[in-house]
Amino acid sequence: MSCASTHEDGHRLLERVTVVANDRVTEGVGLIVLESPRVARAVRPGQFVHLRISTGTDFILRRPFSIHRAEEDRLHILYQVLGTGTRALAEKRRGEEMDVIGPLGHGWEIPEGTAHALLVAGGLGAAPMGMLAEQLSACGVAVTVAQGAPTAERLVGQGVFEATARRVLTATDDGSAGEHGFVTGLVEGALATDRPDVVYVCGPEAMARIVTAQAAAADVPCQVSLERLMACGIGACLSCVVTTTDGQRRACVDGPVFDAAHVVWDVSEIPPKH
Amino acid sequence: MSCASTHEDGHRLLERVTVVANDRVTEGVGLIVLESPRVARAVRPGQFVHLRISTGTDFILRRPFSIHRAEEDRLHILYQVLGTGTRALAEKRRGEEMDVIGPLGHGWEIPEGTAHALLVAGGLGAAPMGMLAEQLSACGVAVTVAQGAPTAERLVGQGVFEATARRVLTATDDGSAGEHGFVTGLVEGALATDRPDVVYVCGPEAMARIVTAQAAAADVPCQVSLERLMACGIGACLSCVVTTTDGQRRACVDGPVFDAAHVVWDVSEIPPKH
Amino acid sequence: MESAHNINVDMSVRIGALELRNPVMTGSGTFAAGREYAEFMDLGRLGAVVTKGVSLNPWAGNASPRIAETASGMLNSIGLQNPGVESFCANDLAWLAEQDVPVIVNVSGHSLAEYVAVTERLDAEDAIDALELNISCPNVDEGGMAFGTSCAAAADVTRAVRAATGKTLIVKLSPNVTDIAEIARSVEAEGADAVSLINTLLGMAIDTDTWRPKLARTVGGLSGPAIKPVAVRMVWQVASAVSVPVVGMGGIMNAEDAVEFMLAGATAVAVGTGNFVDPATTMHVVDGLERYCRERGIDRVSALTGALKR
Amino acid sequence: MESAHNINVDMSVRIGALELRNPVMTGSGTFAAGREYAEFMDLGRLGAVVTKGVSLNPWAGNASPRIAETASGMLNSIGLQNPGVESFCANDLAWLAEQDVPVIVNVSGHSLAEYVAVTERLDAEDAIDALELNISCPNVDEGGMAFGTSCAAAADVTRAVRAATGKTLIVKLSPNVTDIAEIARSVEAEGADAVSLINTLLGMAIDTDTWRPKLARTVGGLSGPAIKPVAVRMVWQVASAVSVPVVGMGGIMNAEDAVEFMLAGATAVAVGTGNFVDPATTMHVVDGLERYCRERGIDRVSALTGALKR
Ligand SMILES: Cc1cc2nc3c(=O)[nH]c(=O)nc-3n(C[C@H](O)[C@H](O)[C@H](O)COP(=O)(O)OP(=O)(O)OC[C@H]3O[C@@H](n4cnc5c(N)ncnc54)[C@H](O)[C@@H]3O)c2cc1C
Ligand SMILES: Cc1cc2nc3c(=O)[nH]c(=O)nc-3n(C[C@H](O)[C@H](O)[C@H](O)COP(=O)(O)OP(=O)(O)OC[C@H]3O[C@@H](n4cnc5c(N)ncnc54)[C@H](O)[C@@H]3O)c2cc1C
Ligand SMILES: Cc1cc2nc3c(=O)[nH]c(=O)nc-3n(C[C@H](O)[C@H](O)[C@H](O)COP(=O)(O)O)c2cc1C
Ligand SMILES: Cc1cc2nc3c(=O)[nH]c(=O)nc-3n(C[C@H](O)[C@H](O)[C@H](O)COP(=O)(O)O)c2cc1C
Ligand code: FES
Ligand code: FES
Repeated sequence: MSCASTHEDGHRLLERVTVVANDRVTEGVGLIVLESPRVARAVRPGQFVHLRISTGTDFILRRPFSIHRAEEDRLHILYQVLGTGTRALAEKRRGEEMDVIGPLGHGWEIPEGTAHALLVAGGLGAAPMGMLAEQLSACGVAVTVAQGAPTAERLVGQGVFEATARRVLTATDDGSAGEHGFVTGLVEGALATDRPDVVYVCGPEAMARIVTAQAAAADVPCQVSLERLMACGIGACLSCVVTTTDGQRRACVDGPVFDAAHVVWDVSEIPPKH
Repeated sequence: MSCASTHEDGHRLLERVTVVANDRVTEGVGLIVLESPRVARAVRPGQFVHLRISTGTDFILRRPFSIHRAEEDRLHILYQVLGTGTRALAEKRRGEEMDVIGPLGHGWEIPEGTAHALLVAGGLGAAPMGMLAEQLSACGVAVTVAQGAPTAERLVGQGVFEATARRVLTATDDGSAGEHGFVTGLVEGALATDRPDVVYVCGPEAMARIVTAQAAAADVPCQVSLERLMACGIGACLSCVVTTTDGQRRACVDGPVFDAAHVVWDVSEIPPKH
Repeated sequence: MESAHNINVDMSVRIGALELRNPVMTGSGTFAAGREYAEFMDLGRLGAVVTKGVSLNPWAGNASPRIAETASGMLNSIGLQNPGVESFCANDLAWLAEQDVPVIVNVSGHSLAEYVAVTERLDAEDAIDALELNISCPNVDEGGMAFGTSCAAAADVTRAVRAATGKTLIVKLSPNVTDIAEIARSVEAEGADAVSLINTLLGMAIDTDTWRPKLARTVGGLSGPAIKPVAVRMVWQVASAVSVPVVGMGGIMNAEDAVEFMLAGATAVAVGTGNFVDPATTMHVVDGLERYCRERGIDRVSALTGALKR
Repeated sequence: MESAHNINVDMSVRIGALELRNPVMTGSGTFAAGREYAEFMDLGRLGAVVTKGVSLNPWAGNASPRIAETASGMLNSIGLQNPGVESFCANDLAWLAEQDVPVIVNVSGHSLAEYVAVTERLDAEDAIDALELNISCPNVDEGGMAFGTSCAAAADVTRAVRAATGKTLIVKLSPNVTDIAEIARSVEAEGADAVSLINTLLGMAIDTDTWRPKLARTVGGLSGPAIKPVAVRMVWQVASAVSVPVVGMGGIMNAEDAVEFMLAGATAVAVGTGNFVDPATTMHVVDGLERYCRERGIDRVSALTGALKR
């Protein structure tokens, strides 16, 4: 794993993959492990794959998923069951094949000289942060994770965070674990206490927007991973644009990770289910 | 089992059924067994069910299949893998559920005083004849089966015919079993030797038409089971019309079995894959 | 919202002079006159039964094959096969009259005079609550869609039929036009009490083994989930253009689909191809619509009509 | 037939002055200028690359969400976002010129004058083999589809653009019309060397949780397998009405689909939405078309064009 502060996004592949395991993690969330040697070796933290779940014509578009972890030849994907595609994904059994395009997109960057990083994850926002926590910790960066979810059971990805972070702070909407309240309530304190060199955030757009403001107020650079509806996933169709201070950018190639300071937040761009 | 020469078609049901077994019989042909207590008890020889194979929207229409045999609470269906629907049917595993509408259509009739019957089956035409052979033999009718197929392996349904018929004559296109040639070549002889009181025929329409003419020449009443593309399967949509000397009739309620003498044969009505 | 689950939802809607117990009807031609479906569901729980198209004299319909399956849809070229209006009244209508459900008869014709003649005959039947004028069938050579693809022709036939009946008159529009809102305005101006849409999109499929069209008649009408986005768009355009009620249809398979049409502006909806998939689809839509409203604390289903936010 | 498996199939087809090595092109707007796809396939094996629509000045496109999935299809309202013709020539075209594949540039405009200005600018580029005039985009408020839904407007813009270029001119038609054959005849009469169809069907989808349209722009264009029956029907109607070549598209996912369009009368075909499903779809169509011909002893693919039996 390299600690380069910025990187060129690698070559994209179309790979036939095999399901190694697919298990329920908690209510409505699954973890699928795919044997995908070529993509697993090339993927970097914050990148994603575009998964062809159905080969029928009932739903034809691929579905984008972050790589939670890459372990030898295997991709780990944490997914939330929301609609047609993720319901079908949840039914995939060991041994079934699918094809993926990946690794895709521009992932997290590690600014030169980073000694301490704050990772802020809301709900499934933990998905693209597993590899990031691993890379940071391998590079000797001190990691604090601030994670929020509706309930204790919905705090996903805790395994990798516990293994890599110096501190894992949690908040739940119902108080069943950690602070009672939103994850944004933890950020203020962590910014003050830890004085991180960089903040990484992923979660519901309303939450990411607040964290962006909190980081800006503390004068800490902030990167955000954004979701957009995607057709091609490779930069050709312009489905997935994000309005930035540099103009319209494509989430699938220029993102999904953006410099939060450059994002022009616009509620209408949030995918409908969020 | 009743030996009534004609019958009223019973009440139609919508039943949720479970796959009990689904096995390959020969190249491209499967036998699926469904736990379907209500339909299995009501079905009569020559009737069919309308099977909902997919609940997605990739293909939305049901598929009609004859009941080959009904055994206690179970329906046996012999099917040929042809397109989208039958490919999906071949992939159904034990324990999966589907729903069926049935029993549907007007099946075979046993004319008053029938002592000897000739059953002529071409290829999958054997499918709707299993129950018929059983009923005839249970009623003391002497049964001769004349069956044809491309090769010996494609002679399906032989189990029930061997168990019920006095004679089973076979013909294969390649001579790998029985006579070398078409099943129609057996009919002339069987008509002359057995002097049956009724001929039942099911198979490719070109073949059924020849047998109809052969029976007519021998002055033996003939019944034919016809296939049509079906949307509703219950008589409402008029997809499945058969031109008869009594006008347009619906294969799904007035058939699939028709008095062969009344059918106005018209190649354009044959479903495209036959 | 807790207590909302216990509210009673007023499911009734009004189409012209017709009060329906709920907004769910059947798509003409997919439900015959209801008798075949009565074994699978309770006709009395439908908003209305819309019958297959009826013409003055018996029509033989088109040659077979008459249907072909397509991605998320089907093509049909039935061609309005029907036994003619006299036989219809003596048999189907006589049966329907005994059922506890409003009856809407779909009216077909080859010519303006024929449309009028059928209408006059049907107007005499007390068992009929409304007429649906079909000027949009893509499966007949004369009449049918030809009347529904020009404003002038649509207006002419509506005017003539309007003069021939005092019953609630729904005009069924063709989607195979450049501007369906304009056609809707023309028929509204001539006295239509409501419009229904969409009829099928003209389509075609070819067998790549035989090189022949899959339908004997070459072209036919596309229906089912595939066309839903076009249907919803047209309902939205028409509902914005006219003030009479709109009956929306095209690919409705469940209650959510029906909600989509109502939000777009439909007062009532119809299930067509969905009946073939599951003969009890209409019942599932009725129950699901009521549940949808109850769960959201909406006390009358008609509040959904045109409630799209933009 | 045994020996037929060894025949060489002549895959070339001709569109105006343009000889293509095979009939498979890309659908404008689904393939950008090809660069993104070059990682997954060999551009040099395509009949032609058709670029995203290019306008005189940069266009920002529409608000997000810009796509929505539908049964066997998708809606898009991208809105012709593009960097303008100068940037296009300096970047995309400069890159494409280095590839071994014919280049067809899709031309957009808000007004007749703008269409002409873009055309004049593109006419000066040797790297461009043909222009596809897009008078059928449903996703822009002015221009776009407005030009493609009336014969007079379609004729006007074709005439003006024809006068501005000597390159092969393909006019891309809108399916959102009553009579597409009539529009095709109008543009043929004004000198179009070919017509391409269909662009997307205007559609709409509503989120039943939020009561908002799924697309920020409310309506968008429906593409994918859902629309194939409508597209095949229109290709058949247009091919019967004009004598210039027809480029057919709408829902092509595999070689069988392409054969269907060719039998209906298309000389070439384009893959649009299919590229999103599998970035190598065009290659599968090229290979599959050749195999289809070889297995049937057909020695040139152009023998399929219009070979429908009735
Ligand atoms: C770069 C990226 C990474 C992602 N990583 C993850 C992840 O690791 N784990 C996870 O659970 N989810 C992730 N998502 C969201 C995930 O793609 C959607 O939840 C999923 O596509 C929903 O599919 P569906 O068929 O179940 O939902 P449906 O609502 O039936 O989908 C309909 C359409 O909307 C799209 N869509 C719906 N919700 C979203 C969404 N939130 N973002 C993007 N497209 C959406 C679908 O892709 C599809 O095209 C990611 C999205 C992006 C853009
Ligand atoms: C009354 C009746 C009884 C039948 N019994 C049997 C049986 O016991 N075993 C068996 O193997 N087949 C039987 N068939 C034929 C069977 O219905 C078709 O083979 C099957 O529908 C093909 O579906 P598919 O999706 O694989 O083919 P596709 O070609 O993909 O189907 C496309 C459409 O065409 C229809 N279709 C295609 N071929 C036929 C056909 N021959 N007859 C009717 N519809 C067709 C399908 O139902 C579907 O609507 C019967 C048909 C009828 C009408
Ligand atoms: C088999 C079939 C027959 C039809 N016959 C008629 C008809 O007689 N009169 C009519 O107005 N519409 C007819 N239609 C159109 C439907 O009523 C409906 O408008 C259309 O199918 C769209 O709805 P759907 O997608 O729910 O089927 C028919 C549709 C089908 C599928
Ligand atoms: C995302 C997207 C963008 C498109 N952009 C354009 C465009 O810029 N110009 C154009 O003429 N057609 C455009 N189209 C239409 C396609 O080129 C094609 O005509 C249509 O999608 C039907 O083909 P398909 O079903 O294979 O996608 C676009 C289609 C899609 C899906
Ligand atoms: S998804 Fe196509 S450009 Fe991003
Ligand atoms: S299949 Fe509908 S009437 Fe026979």
